[in-house]
Amino acid sequence: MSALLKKDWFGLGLVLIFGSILISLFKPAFISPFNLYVLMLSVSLMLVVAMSQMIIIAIGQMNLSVGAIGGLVAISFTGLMEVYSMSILPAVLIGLLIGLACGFINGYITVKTGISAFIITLATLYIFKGMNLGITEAQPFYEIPEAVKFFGNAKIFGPIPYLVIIPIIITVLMWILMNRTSLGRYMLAYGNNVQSSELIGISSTKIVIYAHVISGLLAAIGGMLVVCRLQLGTPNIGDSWLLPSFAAPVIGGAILAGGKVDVIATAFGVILVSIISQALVIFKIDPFFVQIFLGFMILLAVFINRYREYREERRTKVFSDE
Amino acid sequence: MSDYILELNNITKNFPGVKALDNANFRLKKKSIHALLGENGAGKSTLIKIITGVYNQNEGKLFLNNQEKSFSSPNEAMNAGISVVHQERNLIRRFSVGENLMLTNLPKNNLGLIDYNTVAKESKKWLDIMELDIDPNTIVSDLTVAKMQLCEIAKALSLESKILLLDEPTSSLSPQDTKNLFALLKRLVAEQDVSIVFVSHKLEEVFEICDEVTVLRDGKNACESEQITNLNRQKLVKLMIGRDEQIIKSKKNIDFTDESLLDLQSINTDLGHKNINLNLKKGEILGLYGLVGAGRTELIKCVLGLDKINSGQILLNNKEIKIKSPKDALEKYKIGYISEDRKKEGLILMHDVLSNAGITVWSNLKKILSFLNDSIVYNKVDPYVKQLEVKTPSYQQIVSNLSGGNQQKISVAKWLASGTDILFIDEPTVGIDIKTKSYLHELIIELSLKGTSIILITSDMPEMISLADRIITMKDFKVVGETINNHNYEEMSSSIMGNIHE
Amino acid sequence: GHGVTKVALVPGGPHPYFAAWEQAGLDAVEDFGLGKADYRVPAEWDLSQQNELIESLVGQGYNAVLVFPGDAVGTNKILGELDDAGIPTAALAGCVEQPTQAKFCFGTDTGHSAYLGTKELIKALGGKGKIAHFTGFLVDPNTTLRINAVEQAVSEAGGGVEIIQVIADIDAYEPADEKINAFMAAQGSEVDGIVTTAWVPAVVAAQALTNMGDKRIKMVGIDHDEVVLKAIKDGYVHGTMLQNPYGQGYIGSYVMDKVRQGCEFKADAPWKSTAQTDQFIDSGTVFVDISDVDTYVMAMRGISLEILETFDSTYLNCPS
Amino acid sequence: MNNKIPNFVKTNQFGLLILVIVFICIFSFSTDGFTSRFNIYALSRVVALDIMIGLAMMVVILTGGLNLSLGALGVSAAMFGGWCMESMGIPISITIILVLAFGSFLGWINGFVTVRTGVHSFIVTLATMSIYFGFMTLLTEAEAFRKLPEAFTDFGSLKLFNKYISPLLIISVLTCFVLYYIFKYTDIGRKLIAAGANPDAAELSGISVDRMFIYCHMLSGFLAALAGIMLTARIGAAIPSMAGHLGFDWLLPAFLAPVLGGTLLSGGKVTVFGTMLGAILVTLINNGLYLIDVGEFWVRFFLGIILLGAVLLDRAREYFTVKNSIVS
Ligand SMILES: Nc1ncnc2c1ncn2[C@@H]1O[C@H](COP(=O)(O)OP(=O)(O)OP(=O)(O)O)[C@@H](O)[C@H]1O
Ligand SMILES: Nc1ncnc2c1ncn2[C@@H]1O[C@H](COP(=O)(O)OP(=O)(O)OP(=O)(O)O)[C@@H](O)[C@H]1O
Ligand SMILES: [Mg+2]
Ligand SMILES: [Mg+2]
Repeated sequence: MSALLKKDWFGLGLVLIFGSILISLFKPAFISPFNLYVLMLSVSLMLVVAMSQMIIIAIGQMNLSVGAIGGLVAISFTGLMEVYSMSILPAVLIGLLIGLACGFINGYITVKTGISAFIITLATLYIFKGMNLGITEAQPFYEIPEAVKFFGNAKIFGPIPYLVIIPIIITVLMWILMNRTSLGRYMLAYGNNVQSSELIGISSTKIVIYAHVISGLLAAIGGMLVVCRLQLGTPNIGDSWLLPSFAAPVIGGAILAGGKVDVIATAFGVILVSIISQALVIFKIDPFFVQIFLGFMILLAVFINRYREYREERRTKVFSDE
Repeated sequence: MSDYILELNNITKNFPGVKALDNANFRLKKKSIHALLGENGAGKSTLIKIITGVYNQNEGKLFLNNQEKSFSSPNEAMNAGISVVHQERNLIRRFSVGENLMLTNLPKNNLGLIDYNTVAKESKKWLDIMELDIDPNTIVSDLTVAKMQLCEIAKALSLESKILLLDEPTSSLSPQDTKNLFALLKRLVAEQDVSIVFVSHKLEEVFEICDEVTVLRDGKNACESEQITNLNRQKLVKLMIGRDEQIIKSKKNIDFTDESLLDLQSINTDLGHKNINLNLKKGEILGLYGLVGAGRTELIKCVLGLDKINSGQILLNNKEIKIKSPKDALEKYKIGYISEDRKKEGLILMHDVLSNAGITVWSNLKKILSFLNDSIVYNKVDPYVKQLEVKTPSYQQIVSNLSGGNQQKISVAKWLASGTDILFIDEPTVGIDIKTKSYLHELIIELSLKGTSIILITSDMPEMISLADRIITMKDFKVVGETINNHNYEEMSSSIMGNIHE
Repeated sequence: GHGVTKVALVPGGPHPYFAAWEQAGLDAVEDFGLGKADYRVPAEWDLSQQNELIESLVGQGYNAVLVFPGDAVGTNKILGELDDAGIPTAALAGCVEQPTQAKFCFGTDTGHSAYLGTKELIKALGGKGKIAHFTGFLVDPNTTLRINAVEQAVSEAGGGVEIIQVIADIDAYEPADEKINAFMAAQGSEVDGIVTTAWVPAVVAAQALTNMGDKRIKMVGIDHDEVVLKAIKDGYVHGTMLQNPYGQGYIGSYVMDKVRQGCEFKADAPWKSTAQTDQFIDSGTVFVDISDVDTYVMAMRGISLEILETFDSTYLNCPS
Repeated sequence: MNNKIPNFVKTNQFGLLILVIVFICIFSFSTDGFTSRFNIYALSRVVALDIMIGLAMMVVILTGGLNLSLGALGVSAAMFGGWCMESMGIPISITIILVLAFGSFLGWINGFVTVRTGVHSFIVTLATMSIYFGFMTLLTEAEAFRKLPEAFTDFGSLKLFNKYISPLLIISVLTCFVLYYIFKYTDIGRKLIAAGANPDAAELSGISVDRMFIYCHMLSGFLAALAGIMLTARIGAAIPSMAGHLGFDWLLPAFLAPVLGGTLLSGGKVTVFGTMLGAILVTLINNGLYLIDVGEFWVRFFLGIILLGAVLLDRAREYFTVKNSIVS
């Protein structure tokens, strides 16, 4: 029991359960199958995005270009299918390849120059988003194959959408990666203390590049999932990812300075954020109040989860010294 | 063919602004314990880092078993059978002890996933060899500094290498831990043909376990592979500092019937201190002895307002005071604290020497509109920096580029400059070479002669006995004894240890 | 004696609505013999970016600017400066608020369009029911105009219609998707009609209704995104309020050339008045539903030609 | 010691200065409009604002934190100013003081919550961004204040130095000098830097770190409010959307300027003039790209490429100066 109490996700889990019960007492529609379906969809999409950022937080860096990569892949994916009439599978593969390449560029430049990833990804954010706009000239692609649309909308059974399959697999794989593989452990070690892990013999090059490549791949998957969901490839996909991508891991107890992330707690963080924004709609909050509520909720959520590690967090910085 | 397992010839290593090693030679015999000595900044750690592939030398060659090698990463050195305990702590603080020990070679199950049961089992083995009673699942950040150090050594042993490099492994160990460690090292050499390089500033230790000695001075060899039997303490010191060791001046006498300056009365704290009573008299050096983990640092931090005092009083000149923060302590009550953890709490490593040395005096020096410039600060701190013989290319040098000992000097210098009435000095000579150490000792005495009252925390018994006027012993967050120091080592040490083991 | 006219058509940022301006500009060059009529897009939806672009366009020698105001008030300052520098400007597609030095506003009366759309919705609902309104960024003054216009139309319906929810700040696809679907989940069974007054919410709501296969809820959208048009054809969306971006670009470029040749607006020109300006020319906004969704392009072209044919005689006094 | 290279040459500012000069040359030769009076005047106004926004972010980065609420805060302060002048009829000078105080107060909230709760400033300001912006929209109902005193709006379009330079730029440059003075030549400035670099060590050296962090956030609020006033003067009205939704439009320039300027993201180092040069560089490139006519849809792409090039070049410069200072 006490081991359970120590887990990052425990407090969040409680908040989620009690919050959901409370909401459904007031608004029974909250647990209607359709609402659960909608909730699962929004969680699925954000989950992938949050994981994409989380792995970079793990190594103590930031990836500002997650949204730009997601957007670039989304329009490439749909563009290939619409303009070049490519079939789905090769388009998906090329999409993944683009994500991988973007991630590799981020990681390679970061580790080879020693410049903060924040700066590098700020620059590549412009580059990737610029390519996106240059290619599309702000025009969406509409020709999405039926199979893709189906995947984005159909339900497996009950309220469970097909779309959750991939995010669930990703979450499980991420958990294994961060908790049961050397690569994941080395990433965390690196995030904890760069100098020490280098002295131990952990290769920075490998760790940083792998983390960014995985981040790029996840962002790519996120972009393509959004295409399935929206059933069109608009150049704006990814524009709104940045803040939620940080909010979920951080609400889940991640320390921005690196070395501490929790996959399950991050997932719970995503669910919490989704429930909050849904609750704002369900309770018909006056649009002029929505922003204010959202702000206080974020603060409250973090505060509840953070209270017990108040001391450790007190003065940790976003960026570790190098 | 030579019987050297490791040989370094004419190694030169340049850092921006510093020549850390200058044609240095080093030879390690099989099955020997080889002391690598030198003042702070002599280049010892640099040499170790070249051997382990952390740095590449600018010139010179490295031979391992008579084969020329050059390691471009720590991994390569490790695979070639060299393990190391660096001067800096290198544990991953949020990982468990077991995982840290096994980190370079985490055991996997048949699915290729890490098997944490084996991790715990395997690491337990090494903890047992070190006679360390730690659960492998403990998170490192929950350990005391001493335990961390021992875990580092266990980690190095777990690689079962033939060459073991230990850079100041005993700096935060208690005498008992050190004794255990030495027994283990001797066993390793005798039974498993391990060769060891041992860096330390404690010469007693060197004479206790080492066979050969290499001394570096300013990056050059002052002597190379000298037999320990050919040396004595005086000779060794002369090799290291280029002149004879100075004997500490004798100490004045304190009138213990005087009123006390600072009085702690029945202090209980959040951290678990029980009913602490202490008094410090004017001009006195009050020693606070205890094994590592006795709660001395924590007591001082509570006094400085960093942690909560639940009950009890602090009196200054018989008036009750409430210290809210170190700022309060410094500015209102003229109390200062020299931290034991210079990297985390003592210095701002990324800033230059001048701003580190001047940080405590800015408030006093500021002119109208809070104006302050470098030369004002320089004039104030220069005498102290000079006095401590800080070895730095300039006042603009970034502190993290100084050697450990020189860093320590800076963290002392800034409190000298601040001119406080009461100074808490916590482990001032950990990792400090003997020359500087004796300077520091002199300085502490001089300060007290000039009227500064000092509470000195040290785990170094000889240091305690030569400096303190009165020694208070702490154990488990309680005061367990008080002795007036008569500067007789045998008597005092047995009386103190008696207090502890009562 | 004013040299060739080089018009810049500057939208508020990258957005598919304005895409028709590019061809419109090229056609205007061809048809009216302008020097240039280029479609120049700010890199981001950002008032300062737009200002920077416009300032740099002057450097590049453009001498007439048609702009979708990045802000109905904030854009005035730069338009004033351009005018002072002898460069005529006009607001296109959306208006700037008076007082302004823009020559006129040629576009859609956003408030009025929202009003008409709501009227159409109320008509489709048979004069009673519960409706929801999805719209764009709250800080865009147009959003307030639209919210008020929808309320006005509802209040004129005589009590049978009620607005049960307004969702704003959803100008990006993903938040829009999340919020609109959450709304459908919570109120889908209660709501009878939806009016959307911004591009993105219209697309997302149309998509949501299509996905749900719901033909009970009546929706009136805005603009001509393919998703919306398809949903109208398929019967999931009742209709949409079309605007006339091509006509805006084409006629706008023509008028700028005239202005540069010294034409003055007639004192008694039949300007329309909107909440923002009283020098407004309606570029045409029409409601299309399943009956005319296939032929809407013809309809818009008709409106454009009609405006163009009578423009000189209605609005301008030109030196002979 | 090798002292052949003067110290200034080794700094990041020098690298930036070179880049700025290079780009000025490139754009002057390759485009017609770049050196026109209109363009230079326009540039001076944009730069003025970007410098101020960059400085506002820089002083929080100094603490190792971030201020995401910068734009929301600036707009809220500007709207407050609009309300003072238009609805309350408060004179301009008093309004400006009130606005700056108001900005500092919002900054104080950021700092106070960060310090007292121990929640990271990234999250705190993420939340206050929503809260400030939400209250601002709620209270103003998204209505702009556009009947501002003429003396005030005229100032925004005033042209100095033969009509080349906006007075706004002068304000920004003056602010740079004041900040430089504070950080370099005052006790308090040094303490701010020390607290940012190593809070634990600073605290134990008798610096009240919490107070310093709150000061940094207040200074950030002050500067953001100043930027808000400047923008109001420039566009002649206080508009809720003048920094975009949630004030987002300010965030990129806010990061770019200090980051290019060499401010350390982990805190403890400020480069006031670096931030200034960073802002100048970004504005120049943006402007130049529009002038060169690379096709607007590609502007961002090239901006990204040039930014990347600039930081890489700077890294190369650093590498060579370090290499040159090695004793041999
Ligand atoms: N990374 C570095 N950059 C610049 N200078 C360095 C660096 N590392 C060490 N030095 C310099 O090299 C010299 C040798 O340092 P080193 O750490 O090897 O000394 P040491 O003998 O281990 O001293 P100590 O006993 O204090 O640990 C010192 O002058 C130090 O300032
Ligand atoms: N981060 C921490 N978490 C848990 N316990 C801690 C932590 N830091 C210190 N302690 C505990 O506080 C006690 C005192 O610590 P510390 O080793 O600093 O004592 P000390 O008497 O000051 O010894 P010394 O000064 O010789 O290091 C130790 O028992 C240690 O376990
Ligand atoms: Mg050393
Ligand atoms: Mg201690």
